[in-house]
Amino acid sequence: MSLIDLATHAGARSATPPSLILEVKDLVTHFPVRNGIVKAVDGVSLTLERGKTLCIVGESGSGKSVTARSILQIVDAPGRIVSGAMMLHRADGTSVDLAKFNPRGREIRAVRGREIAMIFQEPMSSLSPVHTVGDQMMEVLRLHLDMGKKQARARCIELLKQVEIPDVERAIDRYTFEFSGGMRQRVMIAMALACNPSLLIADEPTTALDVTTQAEILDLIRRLQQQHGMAVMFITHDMGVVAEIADDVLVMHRGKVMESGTVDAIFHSPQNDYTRMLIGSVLKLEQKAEIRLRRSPIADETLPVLQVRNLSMQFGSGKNALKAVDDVSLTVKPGETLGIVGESGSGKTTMGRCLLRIYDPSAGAIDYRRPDGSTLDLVKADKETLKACRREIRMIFQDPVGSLNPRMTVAQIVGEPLLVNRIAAGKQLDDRVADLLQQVGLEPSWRERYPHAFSGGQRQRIGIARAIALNPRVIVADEATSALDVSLRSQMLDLMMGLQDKLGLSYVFISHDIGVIRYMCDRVAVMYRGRVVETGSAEQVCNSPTHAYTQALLSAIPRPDPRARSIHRRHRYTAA
Amino acid sequence: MLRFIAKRLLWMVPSLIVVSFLAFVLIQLPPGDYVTTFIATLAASNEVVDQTTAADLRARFGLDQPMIIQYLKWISGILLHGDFGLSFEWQQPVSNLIWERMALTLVLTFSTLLATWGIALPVGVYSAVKKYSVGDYVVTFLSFLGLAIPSFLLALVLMYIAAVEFGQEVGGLFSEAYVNAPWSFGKVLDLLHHLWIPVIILAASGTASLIRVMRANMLDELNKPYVTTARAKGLSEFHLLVKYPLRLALNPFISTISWLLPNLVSGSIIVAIVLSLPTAGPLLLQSLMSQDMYLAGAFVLLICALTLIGSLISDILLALVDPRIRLE
Amino acid sequence: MSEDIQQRTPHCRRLDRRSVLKGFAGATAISALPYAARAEGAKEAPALAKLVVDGKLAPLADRIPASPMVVTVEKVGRYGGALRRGLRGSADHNGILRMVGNQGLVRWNLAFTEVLPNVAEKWEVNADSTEFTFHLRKGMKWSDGHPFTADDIVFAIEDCAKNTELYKSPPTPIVIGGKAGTVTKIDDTTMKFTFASPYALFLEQMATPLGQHPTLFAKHYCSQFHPKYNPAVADLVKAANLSDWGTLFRSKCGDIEIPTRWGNADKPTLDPWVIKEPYTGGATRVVMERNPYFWQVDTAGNQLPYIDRLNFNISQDVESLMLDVISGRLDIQERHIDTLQNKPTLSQNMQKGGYRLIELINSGSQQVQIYLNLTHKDPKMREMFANKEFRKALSLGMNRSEIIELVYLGQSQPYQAGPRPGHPWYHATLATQFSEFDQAQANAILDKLGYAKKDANGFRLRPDGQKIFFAIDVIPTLYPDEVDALELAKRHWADIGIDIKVNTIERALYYTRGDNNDHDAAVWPGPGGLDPMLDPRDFFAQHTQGSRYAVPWAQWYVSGGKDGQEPPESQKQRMKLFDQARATADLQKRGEIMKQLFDLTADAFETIGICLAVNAFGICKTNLANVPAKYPNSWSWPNPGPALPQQFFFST
Amino acid sequence: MTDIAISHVDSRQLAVASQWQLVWWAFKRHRLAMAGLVVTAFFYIVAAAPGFFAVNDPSQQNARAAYHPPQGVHFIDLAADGSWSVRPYIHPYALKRDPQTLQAVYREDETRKSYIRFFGTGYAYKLFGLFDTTTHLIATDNKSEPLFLLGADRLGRCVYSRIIQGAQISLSVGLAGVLLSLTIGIVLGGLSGYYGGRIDFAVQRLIDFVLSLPSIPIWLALSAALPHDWPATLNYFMITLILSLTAWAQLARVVRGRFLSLRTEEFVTAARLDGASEWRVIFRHMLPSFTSHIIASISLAIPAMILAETSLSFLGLGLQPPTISWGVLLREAQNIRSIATAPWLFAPGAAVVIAVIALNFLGDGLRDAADPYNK
Repeated sequence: MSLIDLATHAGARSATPPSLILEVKDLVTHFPVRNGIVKAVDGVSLTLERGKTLCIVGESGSGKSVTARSILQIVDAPGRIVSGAMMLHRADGTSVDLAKFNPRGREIRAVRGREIAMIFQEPMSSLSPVHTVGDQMMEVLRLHLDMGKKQARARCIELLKQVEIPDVERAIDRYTFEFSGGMRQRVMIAMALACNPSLLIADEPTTALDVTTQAEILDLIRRLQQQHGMAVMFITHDMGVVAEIADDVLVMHRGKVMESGTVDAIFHSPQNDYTRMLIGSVLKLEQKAEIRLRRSPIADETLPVLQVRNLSMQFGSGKNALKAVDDVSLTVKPGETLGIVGESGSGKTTMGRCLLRIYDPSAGAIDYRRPDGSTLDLVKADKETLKACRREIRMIFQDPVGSLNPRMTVAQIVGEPLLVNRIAAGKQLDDRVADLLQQVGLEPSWRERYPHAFSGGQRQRIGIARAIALNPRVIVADEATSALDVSLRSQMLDLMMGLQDKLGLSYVFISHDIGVIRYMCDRVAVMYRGRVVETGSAEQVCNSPTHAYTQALLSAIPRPDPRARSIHRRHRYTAA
Repeated sequence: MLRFIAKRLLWMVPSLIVVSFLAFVLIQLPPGDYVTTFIATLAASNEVVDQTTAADLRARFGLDQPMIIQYLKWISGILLHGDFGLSFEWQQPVSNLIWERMALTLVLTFSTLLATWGIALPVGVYSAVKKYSVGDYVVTFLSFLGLAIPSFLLALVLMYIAAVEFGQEVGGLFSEAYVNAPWSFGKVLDLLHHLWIPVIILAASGTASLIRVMRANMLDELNKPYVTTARAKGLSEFHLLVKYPLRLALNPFISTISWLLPNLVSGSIIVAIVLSLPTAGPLLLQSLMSQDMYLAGAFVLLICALTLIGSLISDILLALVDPRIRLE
Repeated sequence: MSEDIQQRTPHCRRLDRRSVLKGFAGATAISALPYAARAEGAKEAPALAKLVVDGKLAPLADRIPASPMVVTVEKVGRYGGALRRGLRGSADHNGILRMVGNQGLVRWNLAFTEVLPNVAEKWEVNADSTEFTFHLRKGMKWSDGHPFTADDIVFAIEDCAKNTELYKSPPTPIVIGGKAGTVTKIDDTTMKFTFASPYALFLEQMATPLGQHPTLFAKHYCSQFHPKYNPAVADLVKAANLSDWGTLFRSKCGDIEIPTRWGNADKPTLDPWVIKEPYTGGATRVVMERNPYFWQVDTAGNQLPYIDRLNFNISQDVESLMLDVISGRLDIQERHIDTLQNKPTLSQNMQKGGYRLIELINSGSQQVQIYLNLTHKDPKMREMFANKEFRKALSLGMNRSEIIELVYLGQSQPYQAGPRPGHPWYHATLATQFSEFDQAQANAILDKLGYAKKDANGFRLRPDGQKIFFAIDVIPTLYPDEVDALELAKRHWADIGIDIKVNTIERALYYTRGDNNDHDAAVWPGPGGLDPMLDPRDFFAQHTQGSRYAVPWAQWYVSGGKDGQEPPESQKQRMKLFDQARATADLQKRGEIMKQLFDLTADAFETIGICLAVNAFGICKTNLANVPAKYPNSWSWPNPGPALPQQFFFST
Repeated sequence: MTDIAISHVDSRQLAVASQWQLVWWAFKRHRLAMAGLVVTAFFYIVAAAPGFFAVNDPSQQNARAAYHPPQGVHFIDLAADGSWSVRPYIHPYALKRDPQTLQAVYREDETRKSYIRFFGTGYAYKLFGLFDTTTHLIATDNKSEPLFLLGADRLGRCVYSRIIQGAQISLSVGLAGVLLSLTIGIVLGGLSGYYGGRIDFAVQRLIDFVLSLPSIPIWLALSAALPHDWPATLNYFMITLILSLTAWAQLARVVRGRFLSLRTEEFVTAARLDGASEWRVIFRHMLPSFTSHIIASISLAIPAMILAETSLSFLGLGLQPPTISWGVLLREAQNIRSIATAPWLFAPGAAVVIAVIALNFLGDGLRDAADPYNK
């Protein structure tokens, strides 16, 4: 087919190309820092074969990206490859050791983008905003296959067609920021495939995308891999994705390889403890949490603590107005957890923020039932009442970094609400803070520390401590766990549910992660383009969704089970 | 886009009027008026003005009228028939006076600009790419030195050295033979031969600060993911540097245009005085000092207009080179 | 000092031998020469000669008057060369005037003691000096070749100088007793000034720059901008988009002291060089070329000037002038560089720059005249200042020699006021009284005056408990040396318990404060060292801006008693005496009158001086000949003009 | 990622390290900046107690020392008997004036010595303007033989002492001016940044307008307009005011930008949800997170101010003598005479350059260290 013809060049593909493409042996990459060195990659060995997909999984800081970048010798300064060999076996039978090349030299540059291509996590920032898509793509072609302008353009159009970019003729002269995230990732892929590389390295290519888009991209990569018969090295932290696409899996932790083997072996008979823990915590999120099993169901007649009626919220005005929340109605009963699920842009976060009047809704009502049984409409509440209510309705933020003021100690952060509401001060305040920290499973003696001294999970606990400081009745948790590694998620959720029982909390739990919802929530509302398309009990929505969109959403979620690969059977939802 | 430009242009009108009034008041603020200053100047070389003529002059220039009247007379002259009035000192129409100086001012400013960018760009990029290297430290130090030396000091010393040690003719932009000669190759050479001192002095501080700007911009851009992408494509470091980070780091540079225009007039005042360059700056200073109302007023007005236009132009340019601004 | 000049200047007689008839004498003394000159045929610059041959220019004989003015030169020069001079950026038009614009009816001699014929060949003055009859030179031409006649002078005075639309009030030099004189034409080469009252100083006035209106406006040219002669002038005004014909006239024909005088190349003049590249706001240099019709010849009958061209370079900053001098790019310069502080630098670089120094005798009398405001608005202050004893104490309390050594590099002597030593009218008491340094006596006086009490810092208190304190206005940008001098005086006076503030202010403010009589005290160089008659501001309250110790008195005097305050008796007497002196043509008598005036001044002791006005200096290229080694430095003697630059020449 | 840039301090310290400690640690790594800090500190100390560091009374004229060249200090003191000791001393200079050129010629008088003492006694002055004292860092034991480390000016005033005296004015002009413009800048910038909307629009226009004003002419006109009969101090204050008039707009822009970006930070939202009042949100939560940036921009603005002052003085529009500032001193040196015959009069220029460089390095380092969290 034409791709190959175009790609043909002197000494190109011999009749039977070698199946082995890249062998990495004992790769060691160090990051020298002031007080020593960080061993980002510590003796990693792996092999990549034609037409096969190797998934590298690991939690943040496991060194999986650095491994990938080491192969192309594009590790950010001051990192450098200390030892190890990276044998690249060429189609013509020759092989070279990439590790020997000078990182700025001509040889390695000839490999980059030509024989080994790479795509990155952030499709938005990984492309230059001021150059057209075509410009950036043709560059590769002209560089490696020294094509003429016309030829290169033709090839780009073809590639963009392959990655299913609509209206290619115009798209090629567009700028990247005019595309959606998914489309940008497609562009990246097209660019990577431009010279028919024998190896594609994909560094978390779908992490920034919605599940449905992710599924599309995964499909695309799979299909192109078959077409081009290239090897794929896929780096991710999402076990679901791994189970979905991997042939072989390599589990990394702290720069070392924990375990490697076929995907089936890893999932169904993991040898290494870390692997087991990892798999375990993933599978855990596949069903309802034990804690909830023990709970007695909430009686139907109990009056809702929060009742949202026909809430609408729009940004901007006039023709470019955006209806972020469109006529939404919800109820939250005491002690229950309402999940709001949806993809990015579905308005779920806005929805949550409206509940606390961070945004002022443009229409509708939020009836809040005070402890004394009286109800009031938060939308109309004046400053004082609002302040009072905000003591009882609290929030947990998505970003454990941005939501904690780096310039205040933990004690100050957690104590702030108590202080400004004149609930506690001085010694008393100190004790209360200590107690709160204990409740969220943090060492009380750490309260003089600053946020930067804590890990992501610990920070999120601090956030929770701040939320419960005022004994609230409702907590709005916005993507509370999505920034955390999978192994931490269930812990975090358990903690929250524990507190729920202890303090009789109600949660409004906003997430894009069905797994988390299923695990945590009693009832679920599915949002799509600002509207609630379906509400119901978690079980019902997760297992037998009625609305077409929900079905599509669910079908696009990769299952962490290589034996039940499903997303290729997914059905797409096109808004009526 | 057009609406934006139109809006900006509209905004200029009121601010210019305010400025013009402000300017007028400011120039009037100092005690005395043009005539007293005139007398005083002559007195400097113990020359005496006939006592009767002083009053005479005042009456003739309408300095005996209240300020607001003078202002209205002036501004209406400008608005109604673009007449900026007569310079008290030279008895010449202000506009002629200013334009007489403009040509050379332009030459000087633009050659300075070229020098500035010519040096600042590469050096800035270098010290960004080689961050915390010896070279970077040297560059940093030099650029700070450039920022630190008062331009007039530099001017005076350079001038002395050039004149006394090397016998180079300083002051002015042409040598005797060429001052009023028609433009010719010889004249251009002569100009270049005189240009270098002022250019060096004027460029010194500007270059220094631009190097800093450039360095900062580059550092911001250098560790953006798209650089890695480009590297992963197999581009050579240089090619990649020029095409991506440099390209983006340039955008802030474009905003320098907004100060470039007004600098045509006011920027080089002090240096121009020391080197007695026939540019607009000294004339402006003179007019301010001698309270030559209309001349000074026109100058200030001109400068403000240039500033506003300059910032407008730079915004438009920015929109042109940066699609993000253009398309969103 | 004026003796040493006279030794150098043979053709100049002693002041007192001057007589009403010297006009004739002066003229006859040299009137023989031109015929001689004619006989062997006057010579001219090669360039002009060529033009004549080409027929582009009339022969010399038709260009110069029948009796050209003959300049007695030290050496007969050679033609050619361009003379370079420097101007400051702004309002430096007088830099040109001083060089070329001294072609009045009469001129000063080198010693600044005597008036000599110039445009006017000779003149008669009637007994009570109210009528002055001038005889012009036959066949004299404007620089455009148009004949210069008595009509031009009548036009200049009657139609212009006395035209109220052009001059609100006629220029002072032609005014006496508040009335302007009238000019009447007798014949083409003869005209007569008539004054209502005696005006003995008229000739001297006519020799000063401000006295040149008679020869300023060429009728045939300037009349076209004058409504009287050109009814259609309104159109011209409109065409130039100017407000009134006055403005137009000034911009075309200029006036004595405004830039536009040198801004119009078409304007005919009587000057040795005429404008080629005019002096405008945008100009970076001014170029003047020889006037082919110039009406002066040297003793050998060569038409002057010797030098072909004048180049005035315009520098924005005085410092670059200094540079030009040091690197030898100016041929003769004193303007802007003549401060004493520059002398070491300039003398050091004489070799490098290839120039010599010329001494400029200061025409002033006092370097730093301290004017306590005797008419202070605050009665307490007024009382204090008005007390002669107080002023005496201050004067004695000052260590003049230290100031001289430090500020004036030892180049002066303690001095108070009055004509300079060597001047026939030198007045010892006036010049030196109380100029010794005697703190003890000063303290004694002050104690006696009732200022014995002192405050914590040792400053004396007035009876009303107020500390004795006053501010002395000074313009640092103009007279930095005065600031330094005062800083020292401040210290000296602190020792006798007097506190002052050296009030460094910007010049416009200095004037406004003076005009409104707001100042406690002020300093200014004291004039009248060589020209006591022309600027007597320090001898009695005569100058409404200059006599800063009693501006209101001066106003009273000038306005003839209408405004200002009535001065004390001694002042009134001096005013009378001065008016007498002005009306007295006989120098002998005039001298006696002035003597009485000086006695009164000395007795009143109104101003406190520090030291004799310091001689300045200029530079002059070594190859520039016929430049006197020293000449006065004055506005009334607008150096180097009266040294006749037209007869300077480049020896190599 | 929020891995703190500073990894060289042990984690226990790091854990409880406040913003300022982090900034300080980050700053310390910046060698040039540290140097800048030291020099700046030194300058300001000198400026605080000029009298102590001065040798001679800065305004003391001396008839016998006009254009006195800098004196060479000798350290090894040879006694008559050939024995020697380390004891700094100078040979006094003798003045001769060339009658022709009037050039003052100073010759070192080998026969006489006057020794230099540390903490010796000199002229009387007020330390910090409070206590009378005569103790000086350096003094000669022989009062009649003044010590001219950097020579003397045309009135025989000690250049060294005048520079030190001038430091007080010049450095504080910068500081005062910046603080002034800072207050305006923060108030206006803060208002428009925090509240946005109409206020923002108005302030924006104002800023644009001020920025469109040509600073030099404004300075010229304003400072020419100052009533020169005002006392030096008031005059000095006005100059700083004038300088800051044009400078505040820039700062306001910075502040506004910061406020805008901070307003959307989650921890600010959190604080608001905690029930913190507007003021508390602004001052407790938002301000601290950019004080460091502001300090950085201050230290970068001060040198600009200092230069501006010198430029104004150069044009004769700044401070007037007898006030002593570096600008004034430079103005007095602004002539060919000085370059040719008394180059040491340019020492104030060196002072300016050093101070400005130091401040710039300091500011640069601060700016880099200002935000230790996102590295």
